[in-house]
Amino acid sequence: MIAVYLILLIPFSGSVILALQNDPDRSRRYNKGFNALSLFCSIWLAVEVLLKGPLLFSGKQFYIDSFNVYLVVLTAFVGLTTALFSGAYMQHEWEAGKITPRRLRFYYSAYQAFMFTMFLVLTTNNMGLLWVAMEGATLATVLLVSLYRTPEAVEAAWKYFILCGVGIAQALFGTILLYFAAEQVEGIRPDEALLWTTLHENAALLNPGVMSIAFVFLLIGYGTKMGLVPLHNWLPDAHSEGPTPMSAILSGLLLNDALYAVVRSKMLVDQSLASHLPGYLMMGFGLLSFLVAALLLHHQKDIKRLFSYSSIEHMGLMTFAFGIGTPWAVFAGLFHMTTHSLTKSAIFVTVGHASQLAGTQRIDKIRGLINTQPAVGWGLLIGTLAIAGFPPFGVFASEFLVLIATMRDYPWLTPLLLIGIGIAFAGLFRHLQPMVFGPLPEGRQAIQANMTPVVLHLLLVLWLGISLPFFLGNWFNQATQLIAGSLPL
Amino acid sequence: MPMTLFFALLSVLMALLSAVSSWAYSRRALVEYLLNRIFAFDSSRLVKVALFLEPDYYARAMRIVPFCLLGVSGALAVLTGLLQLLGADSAAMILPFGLPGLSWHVRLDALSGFFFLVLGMPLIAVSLFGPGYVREFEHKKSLAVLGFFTGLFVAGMEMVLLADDTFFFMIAWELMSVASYFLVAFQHEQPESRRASFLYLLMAEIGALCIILGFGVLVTFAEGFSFGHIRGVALTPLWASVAFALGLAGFGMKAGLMPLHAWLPEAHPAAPSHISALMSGVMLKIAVYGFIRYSFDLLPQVYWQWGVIVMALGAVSAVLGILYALQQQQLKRLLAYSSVENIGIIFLSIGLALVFFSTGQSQSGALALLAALLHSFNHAQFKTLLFLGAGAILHQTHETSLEKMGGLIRRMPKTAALFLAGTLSIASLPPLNGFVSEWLTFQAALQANQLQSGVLRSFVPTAAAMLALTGALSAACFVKVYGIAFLGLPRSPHIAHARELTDRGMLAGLALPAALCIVVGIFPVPLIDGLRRVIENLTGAVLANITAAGWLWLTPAGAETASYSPGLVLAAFLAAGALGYVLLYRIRAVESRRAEPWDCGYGGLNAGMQYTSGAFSMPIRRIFDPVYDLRETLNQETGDSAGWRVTAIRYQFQADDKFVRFLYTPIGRSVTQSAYRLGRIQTGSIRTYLAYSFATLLFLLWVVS
Amino acid sequence: MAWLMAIGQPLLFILIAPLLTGWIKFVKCRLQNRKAPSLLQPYRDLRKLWVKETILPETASWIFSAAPVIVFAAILLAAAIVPLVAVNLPTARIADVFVMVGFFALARTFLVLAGMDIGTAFGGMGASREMTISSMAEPAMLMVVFTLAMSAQTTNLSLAMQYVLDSGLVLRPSFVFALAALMLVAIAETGRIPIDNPATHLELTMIHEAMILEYSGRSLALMEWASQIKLMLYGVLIANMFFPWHIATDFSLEALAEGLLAIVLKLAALSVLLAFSETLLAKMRIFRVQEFLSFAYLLSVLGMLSHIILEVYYG
Amino acid sequence: MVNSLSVYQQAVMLMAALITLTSFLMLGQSRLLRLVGVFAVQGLLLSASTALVAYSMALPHLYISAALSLVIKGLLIPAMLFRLIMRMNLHREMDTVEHPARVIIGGASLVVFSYYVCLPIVKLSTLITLNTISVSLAVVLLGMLLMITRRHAVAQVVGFMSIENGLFFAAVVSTLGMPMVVELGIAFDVLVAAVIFGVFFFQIRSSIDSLDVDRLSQLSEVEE
Repeated sequence: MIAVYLILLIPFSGSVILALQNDPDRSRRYNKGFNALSLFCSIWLAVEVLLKGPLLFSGKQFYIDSFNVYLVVLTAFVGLTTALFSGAYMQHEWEAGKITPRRLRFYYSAYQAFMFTMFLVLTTNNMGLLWVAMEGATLATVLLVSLYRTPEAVEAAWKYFILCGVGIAQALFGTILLYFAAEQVEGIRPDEALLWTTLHENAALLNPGVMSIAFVFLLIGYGTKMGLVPLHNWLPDAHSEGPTPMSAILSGLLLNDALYAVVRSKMLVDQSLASHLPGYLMMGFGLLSFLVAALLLHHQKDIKRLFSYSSIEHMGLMTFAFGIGTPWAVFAGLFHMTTHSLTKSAIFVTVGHASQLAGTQRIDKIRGLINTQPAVGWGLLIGTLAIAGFPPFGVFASEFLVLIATMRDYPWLTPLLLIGIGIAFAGLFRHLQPMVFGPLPEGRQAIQANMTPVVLHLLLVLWLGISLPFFLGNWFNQATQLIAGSLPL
Repeated sequence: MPMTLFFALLSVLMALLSAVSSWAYSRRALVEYLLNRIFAFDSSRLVKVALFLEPDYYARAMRIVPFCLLGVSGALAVLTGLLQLLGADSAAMILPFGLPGLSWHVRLDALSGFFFLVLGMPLIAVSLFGPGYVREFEHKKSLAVLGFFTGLFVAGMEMVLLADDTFFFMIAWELMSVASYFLVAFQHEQPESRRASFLYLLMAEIGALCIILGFGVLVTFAEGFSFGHIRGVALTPLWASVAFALGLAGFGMKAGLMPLHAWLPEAHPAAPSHISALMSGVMLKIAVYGFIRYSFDLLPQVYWQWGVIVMALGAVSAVLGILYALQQQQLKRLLAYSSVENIGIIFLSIGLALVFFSTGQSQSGALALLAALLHSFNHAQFKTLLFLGAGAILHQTHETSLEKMGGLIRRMPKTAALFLAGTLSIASLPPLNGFVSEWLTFQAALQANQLQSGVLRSFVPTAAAMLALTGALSAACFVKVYGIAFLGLPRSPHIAHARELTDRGMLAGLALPAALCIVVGIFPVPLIDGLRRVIENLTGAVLANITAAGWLWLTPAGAETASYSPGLVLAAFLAAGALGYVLLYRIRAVESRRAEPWDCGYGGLNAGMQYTSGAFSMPIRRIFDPVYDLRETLNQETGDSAGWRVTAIRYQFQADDKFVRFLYTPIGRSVTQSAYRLGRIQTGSIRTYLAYSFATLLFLLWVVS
Repeated sequence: MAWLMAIGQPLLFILIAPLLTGWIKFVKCRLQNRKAPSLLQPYRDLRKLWVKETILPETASWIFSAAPVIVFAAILLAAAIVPLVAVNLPTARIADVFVMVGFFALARTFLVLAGMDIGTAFGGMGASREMTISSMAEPAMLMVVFTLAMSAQTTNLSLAMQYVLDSGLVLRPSFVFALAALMLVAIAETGRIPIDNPATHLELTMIHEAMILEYSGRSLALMEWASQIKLMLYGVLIANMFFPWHIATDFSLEALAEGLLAIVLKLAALSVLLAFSETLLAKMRIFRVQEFLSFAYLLSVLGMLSHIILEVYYG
Repeated sequence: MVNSLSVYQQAVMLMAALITLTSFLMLGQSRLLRLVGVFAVQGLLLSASTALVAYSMALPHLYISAALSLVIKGLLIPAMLFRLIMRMNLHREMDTVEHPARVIIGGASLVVFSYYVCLPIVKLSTLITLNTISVSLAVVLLGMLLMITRRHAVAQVVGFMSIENGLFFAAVVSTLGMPMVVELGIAFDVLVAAVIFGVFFFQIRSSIDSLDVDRLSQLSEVEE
C-alpha cells in the first residue's frame, strides 16, 4: 500500500517540479523519469495485489481490487510510452516554432497533473473523491487543448471545458444522491457513506428510487467524459485540436477511467434495483454511440477527428458490453478496455508522426506514407487493422465475445452490430488506404520519429490476442465475477 | 502426438518460418550481426558466412529460401492429406494459446486432411514457380513484404483446416483474409489494386462477422465454444435456419458465391499471379471446406429447403459466372470469373447433397458430396495451372489483355502445351480430371428419381440442365482463351517478340498441376477411394459400390446404372488415334509442303484480319444480352465529307456484371449519404450541444420516474 | 464375340458413313429434280483427297496437324459406344452416354482450335459460331440423354436401348419431346440446313466448312470422314434410342443380319426425312439460330419434366 | 404544513425560494453586470442558508462549508467576474435573450418537472428540509437553461457557476453536508475552474475578438 501512496505522490510532486523546471529537454527527461517510476510502483502494486488479493486501507479511502489494479498498470504504462513519444513530438513542435518554452513547461506539468488525477480516479474508494479527481482531469487537460492558441484550438478547449464541466456537474448531483441514499440506511456512518465498498456492501438496502435517479445523473455525467452520443460533441474537437500526445492519453486513459466510474456506479445500482434498468440504459447509449460514430467516420477530413470518432465507437461498444452484463460480455468489455487503450494510443502516436510528416492533419494531404516513411505507414496500417478488430490482435477477441454474447441474449440486436462494425470498418479504411498506400508524393522527406511506443503497444496487443497471460486472465475473471456475479469461462 | 497431426503442425510452422525468413530479406544487417555472433568462434565458418552475406548472393538466397520453406510446408501438407486419405484416424490436441477457458483446439480428421491435400499440391507448384516469377519485383518493390504475407496467408489457411473451436477458427480465418489483403494491395501504386483490396477486405470482414454470428447461435445453444461441444447441439428448426443462413452468407462471401462475389474478380487479378493462383486455387476451397464443416459436421441436421437455396445460388453463380467470364478481355479477370463459375458448380453439388441427406437418401447425398469434393480438388489443380500460365505470359510479355495476344504457341511452345492441359480439363473434356467430377455430378443428379417430393424431383434435373449449359459455355470460354492467346497471329509487337520461359522452376511449377490434371483424370479411383473414406468419416454414409469394380472402374451407383473407365477410354483413344495417324502419315504417305494460307484466295493475311476476343464472344453477348451491364461504343472515321467511304472503325465494349451496378453501388451511396445527413446534427454551436445534453437529461429523468 | 462386335461396329460406321452422305445427296437431288451423283461419290471424293499432297499453311502449329487425328479418334470412340446392329455392347460399359457427349465436345474443341490456329478471318468466324451453337446444342443433347437415362435408370447406352426394347411399345410423352429435341440438336450439330449449309463455301454464313477451310489432302479427307461418321452417329442414336426394334439382341447370324437390315432401313428413312426438310427449309440467319436451339433446349427440358411429372409414380 | 415547522426551517424554505428566484432573475437578466450581481446574491443566500441549517441542526462542520461558499461563491468569483468585465470593458454589453417569455415559462415548467422527479425521494425521507432537493435540482436545470439561452461567454460562466450553486445547495441542505474532504475538493475544483475561465476569456477574446460563443462554431460535421 506504500505503492499506492507512491503512485499518487510521484506524479503530484512531478507536476510541481516540472512547473518549476525551465530547461525543456531536462523536463522532457524528468517527465519520462516520473512516468517510469510510477510504472514501476504500479507493477509493484500489481504484484502485491496478485499475492495478497484486494487491498483496502488508510481509513478505507483507497481500494484496489482486480477491477482497477490492471487499469492502474495500464494507465502507468500508456502514460510512460506516451511520454516517450511526446518527447520527440514536442521537440519537433518546439523547433517548428509552434509553441513557446513557457507552454512547453506548462505542458509537462499538466501532463503529470493529469496522470495524478487518473491514478486518483482509479485508486480511490470514495465516490466523492472520484468525482473530484475526474473534474481535476478536465481542469488539467483543458488548457492543453488550447495549447496552440489557434482559434480552433481555443474553441475546442472552450467546448471541452463547458460541456464536460456541465456534464460532470450532473455526476456530482448523482454522487450527492448516492450519499443521500446511503444516509437513509441505518448503520452507515456519514463519513463512510460515500465509500464504494460500504455502498457496495449495503447496496441491497439503498432506496431504488433514489438510486435510479442517481444513476441517471452519474451516467450522464461520466458518460459526457466518455463521449457517449449525444454527449460526445466535445470529444472530436478536443482530440483534433490539442497536441497529439494529449489526444493519445485522452483516448487511452481518460475515456477508460470515465467508463470505469460508470461501471462502478452500475455495480452499486444493479444491486439495489431489481430491474435491469441501468443495463438497458447503457446498452441504448452504447449502441447509439457505436452506430452514430461509425457513420460519422465516413465524411471526416481531419485524421485525428477520424480516430477520435473511432474512439467514440469503441467506447460505445464497451458500454454496450457492460450494459449486457452477462459474464461473457463483461469479460469482453474489460478486455476491450485494455486492448483499445493500448491500440488507440499507439495509433495516435503514428498519427502524430504522420501529420508532422505531411505538415497537416488534412486527410487528403496525407499520401503514400508507406513509401515516404515505411515505419510510420506500416504502423498506421497495422494499428488500424488492430483497432478494426482483426486477429491475431487482441481487439478481435473482445469483439468476438461481444458478438457471441449479444447473439446469446439479444439476438435481434446483432444485425445492428453487424452493420455498425461493417460501416465503421469501411469508414476507417476508405480514408486510411489512400493515406498509407499509393506512390511517393514529391517533396516529402522522412522525419525523426520515435516508433518504440507503437511497436511496444502493438506487440502487447498481439500478445494479448494470441494468448492472455494467466494473471490478467484471473483478474478479468475475478472482476467479471464482481460485476456480473458469475465466472465467464 | 499422432504422426499426421505432427506433420500438419509442422507444415504450419514451415509456412510461418518462410514468412520470417522473407522478412529477413530486407534485414541483411541484422542477419549479418546474428550470424557473426553465432559463428564468432571459428573463422573458417566465418568465411562462409561472409560469402553468404555478400549482397547479391544474399539477395538470391533470400529470394529462394522462403519459397523452399513454402514447398516443404506444401509437401508436409500433401503428406498429411495422403495419410488421412489412407485412413489414418483423426487426432486432436489443445494448444496453449487463447483466452482462459477458450484455448486453441486443433483437430485433424479425414475432411481437413483431404483439404490439406487440396492445399498442398498448388502450394508446391507455386513454390516452384515463385522464385523465378518474383524476380521482376525485385528492384521495384519489397520482396520481404510479399514473402512475409505469403507465408502468413498459407499458415492462416492451414490453421483454418486445423481449427477445432470457433475462436481459433475465426482467428485463423481472419488471418487468412488479412494476409491476403496485403498481397492484393501489394502493387498499391495502381489505383485499381487499392480499390480491389479495399473491397476485398471489407467483404471479408462482413463475411467473417456473419460466420461469427452463426457460431454465436451454435455456441449459445451448445454452451461451449469448441466444435466438440457444438457437434451434439440441439437446435429448433428456426434457429438452425438462422445459423445456416449466416454461415451460408459468410462462407459464400469468401467463396465468391453470387451475389456476394463482387470482390473476387477485382482482387484476384490485382494480386501477383502466383498469389492469384493460391487465392483462386486454394483459398476458395478453404471457404468450401468451412461451409462443408459447418453444415455437415456442426449443424445437427439439415433441411431440404437449405439444399434448394444452395443449389439455386450455385446454379446462378455457375451460369452467370461463366457468362461474365466469356466477355472479359483481361486474362486474369476472366480466370477469376471462371472461379466464380466453378465455385457455383461445387455449391450446386453441395446443395444436391443437402437435399439428398435431408430426405434420407444418404447414398446419393454422399455421391453428390463426393462430386463436390472431387471438383474442389480438380479446380484447385487446373486453376492453379491457368493462373500460373497467365503469370508466365505476364512475366514474359508484360501483357494481360487477350486482345493483344496471339500466336504464343509458336513462341512459348512448352507453356502453350501445359496451358492446353489446363484448358481441356477446365472445359471438362474426357479423359481429363474436370470431366470426371462433372460426370459424377450428373450421376448424382440422376438419382433424383429416388426423391419423394415431385417438386424436388423436377428441381434437381433443372439444376442439372443449368450445369449442362455451364459446361458447354465454359468449353466455349476456354477454347476462346486458348485460341486467342496461343493460336493465330500475334496481335501486338511485344507479343511477337515473346520468349519461352527460361527458368526451369517456373516450367516445373506449370508442369506439376498439369500432370495432376491428367493423372487424376485417368486414374481417379484411388483418390475417390480416399474421398469415400472422408465422407464416411464425416456423414457416416457408406458409398459401397463406387469403386467396387476395381481400380480402373467408376461405378457410382452400381455397374448396371452407370460406369466409366477413363483408363480404358484413354487406351481406346490412343488406339483410334494411332489408327488415324497411320491413315494420315504412314500408308504411302504423300509428303506435305508448307505454303501461304489459302484463306479463300484473298491472300495478304495479317493479324488485323483475325477475330478478336471480343468478336469471338459477340454472338453470346447478343444472345444473353439481358444479363450484362453492356456499354458499347462504335465510332467510324469517314474519308470524305459525305461519309460514304469509311476509313476506320473503332469498336469498344465493356460487359460488366449487373450486381455491381444494381446492388453494390447503391449500398455504398446510401451509406455516404446517411453519414452526410447525420453530420448535420453536429452543428458546432456549443449551445446546441448543451441543449442535447439537457434534453437527454430530462428524457432520462422522465424515463426513470 | 461381343468384343468382336465391339471392334466391328466402329469399322462398320467408318465404312457406311460416306454411303449415307451419298444417299442423302441422292434423295435431295431427286427431290429437287436434279440428276443425282452416284451413291459412291463420297468414296470417290475421299480417294481423290487421299492421293493429293497435303499443304500446310506456314502459320500452322502442331495443333493444326494433330487436329484431324484427334477429331477422327474422338468421333470414332463415340461411334464405338453406340450400338449399331446389336445391343449389349461391352464397350458401352467403358464409357456411358455422358462420355459420348464428352467425345463430341472434344472433337469440336480441336476442330475449333484448328480453325483458329491459322489466324484467318474465316477460321475465327467459324470457330466463334460453332462454339456459340454448340454451347446451346450440347445442353439440349444432355437433357435428352437425361430423360432417357432417367426412364431407363441407366446411362449405359446399350442397357438403355435394351430397356426400351424390353418395355415394348410404350407411348412416353417424354420420349416424344426428347425425340424432337434430339432431331433439332442433330441438325445443328451436324451442320445441316437450316443451321449450316454443308454444300457452301465462301458464304459468310458457313460454319463447319469455314473451320476446315485450310485443310487439304488427307487431313481434309479425315476431317470430312469424321463429320460423315458424326452425321451417321446421330442418325443411329435417333433410330436406336427411340425405335430400337429389330436390333440384334444375341450374336446369331440371322439376328445380326436382321439388325443390320433394320438399321439400314431406319437410316434410309431418316435421311429421306432430312432431305425433305433440307429441301423445304431455307437457311437461317445466324442470330435466328439461337431461337431454333433454345426451342430444342426447351423441348428437352420439357421432356425431362414430363417424365418426372407424368411417368414416375410412388405408391 | 409550513406552519408546523420550526422558524429556522421555515427560514430555510424561504431561502430555497429566494435562491430559485435568483435563478429566474438571472434567466431574465440581459445586462452582464447585473447578471453577475444577481449571481453574487445567490452565493450569499447560499452561504446564509447553509449557516442557518448549521445552526438549526447544530452541525458545526457546516459552518465551514458556509464560510467556503461565502468566500468563493459570494465574493471571490463574482469579484473576479466583475474585474474581468471591467477590464474587458464589457459592462455595456447586452446579451439579450430572444423570446424571454418562453424562456421564463420553460423555467417554470422545469421547476415543476424537478419537483415531479424528486417526489419519490421526498416521500421516503424523514428529513423535513428535504423537499429543498427539488429546489436544488431546479436551480441546476435553470442554470443549464441559462447556458443554453445565452450566447455570451460570461453569461455561460455564470450559468455554470449557478449550477454549482445548485449542487452545493443540494449537498448542504438536503444531505446535511458531504464528508469534508469531498467538499474541500469540490470547492478547490470550482476555484480552479473559475481561474481557468478567466484565462479563457482572454484566449477567446484574442482569437475571435469577442465573447460571443456562437462565433465559436468552426469545428462541426456540417458539410459546407
